[in-house]
Amino acid sequence: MRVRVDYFAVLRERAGRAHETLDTSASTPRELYRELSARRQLPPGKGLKVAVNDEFRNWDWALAEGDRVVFIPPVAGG
Amino acid sequence: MRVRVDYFAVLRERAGRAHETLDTSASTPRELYRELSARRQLPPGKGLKVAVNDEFRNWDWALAEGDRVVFIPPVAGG
Amino acid sequence: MSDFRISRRAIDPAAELGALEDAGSGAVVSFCGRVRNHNEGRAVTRLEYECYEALAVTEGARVIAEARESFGASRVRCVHRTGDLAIGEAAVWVGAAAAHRSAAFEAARYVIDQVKKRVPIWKREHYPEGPAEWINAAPSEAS
Amino acid sequence: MSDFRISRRAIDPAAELGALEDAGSGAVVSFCGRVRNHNEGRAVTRLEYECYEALAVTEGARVIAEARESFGASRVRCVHRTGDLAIGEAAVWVGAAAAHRSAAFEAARYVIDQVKKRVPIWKREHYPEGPAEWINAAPSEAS
Repeated sequence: MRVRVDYFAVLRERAGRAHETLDTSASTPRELYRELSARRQLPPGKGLKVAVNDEFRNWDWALAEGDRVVFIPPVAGG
Repeated sequence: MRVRVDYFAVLRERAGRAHETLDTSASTPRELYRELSARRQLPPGKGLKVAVNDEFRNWDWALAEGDRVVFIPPVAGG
Repeated sequence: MSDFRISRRAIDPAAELGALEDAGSGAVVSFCGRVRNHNEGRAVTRLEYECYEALAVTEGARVIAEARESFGASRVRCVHRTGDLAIGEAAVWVGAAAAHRSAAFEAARYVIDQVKKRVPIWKREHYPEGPAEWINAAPSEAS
Repeated sequence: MSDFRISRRAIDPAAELGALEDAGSGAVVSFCGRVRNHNEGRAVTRLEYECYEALAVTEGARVIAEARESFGASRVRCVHRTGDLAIGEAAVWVGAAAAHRSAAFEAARYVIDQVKKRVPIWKREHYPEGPAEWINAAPSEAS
């Protein structure tokens, strides 16, 4: 399955890129993060949230072909 | 003893004047208000505050020659 | 110029805010109270504010000092109008600057609450019909 | 234009306030969060804000709607900067208009608290010495 991942802030810096499109066997954001954190030296997922197609979703949400996935570090606006 | 009394808002309207200077035998604001409320058709003193020489004082404050006394209706700024 | 002022001229919120500028203050809260077109279900056409200015400015300055000290705000200012005001005009403006937002919110709120409670200013509402009325002046509402 | 916006250009508080105008609203509260010259005891030279805009605007709009409904505010608006900001520049602005001051204060406070908690915006602080740091990003501070 092909998905797009966008990286922001500290994750963008760790991953060394703003986004990537990849083929994955992960069926949930949890599995996808596990796969990427090994490949891209991302920090542990604790404290992150996840969005799929620009909506907050839980870590066991079923991913579908073409989804856009964003892992969200603790926010710090204001 | 000669004192000056200034009237504001509803008391100014009731008294029909903004201020007056008068000779009085009143030795406290309480006595002064009693005297004036009869003469000027002022409402009962309940809920009013009093200032002497532009400072809030209690009703038993000792008045002195030349004092400026203001009876203060419930305020309504803002 | 004092941090509490009585003004017969229109309040300029942009100028008031400018006077709070301070590179150390991360948070600025402002409150503006304006003349509404209604009050307690009754249409209002305009307002008149009257003030016992000599006492208002000292009591207002005390309120400002209390807000600064109680909440650790770096700057606090307030200006209150007097005279005739039309619907929509600003009657009172409060601004508070502080390092953090809690202090700024609490200081601004304190000032407007205390000003309405303690500072000798009165308002008279005018209506489409019937005589104008001094607000709060009824004995039953006396504090 | 939406009541929650992300802006790469300087915030204009006077223009934002103007958009809250409403003859029925007696109370207007605004909050402005500005870049401070220090944070937790350390000198700060400038800030960078980054934003996941597609989600930020929908989450921000939800926060605004919640504030309006929870407190009965008539109008609520928020704008957040992104990009490079100098000391003293406005990073976020919130305004709330309501018939009474409690609703305006509470709505404004709610919006800034929730925006800081929920809207995907991140800041990186730059210091006189040493590398810039993403704020809040340390695992120990993760929520």
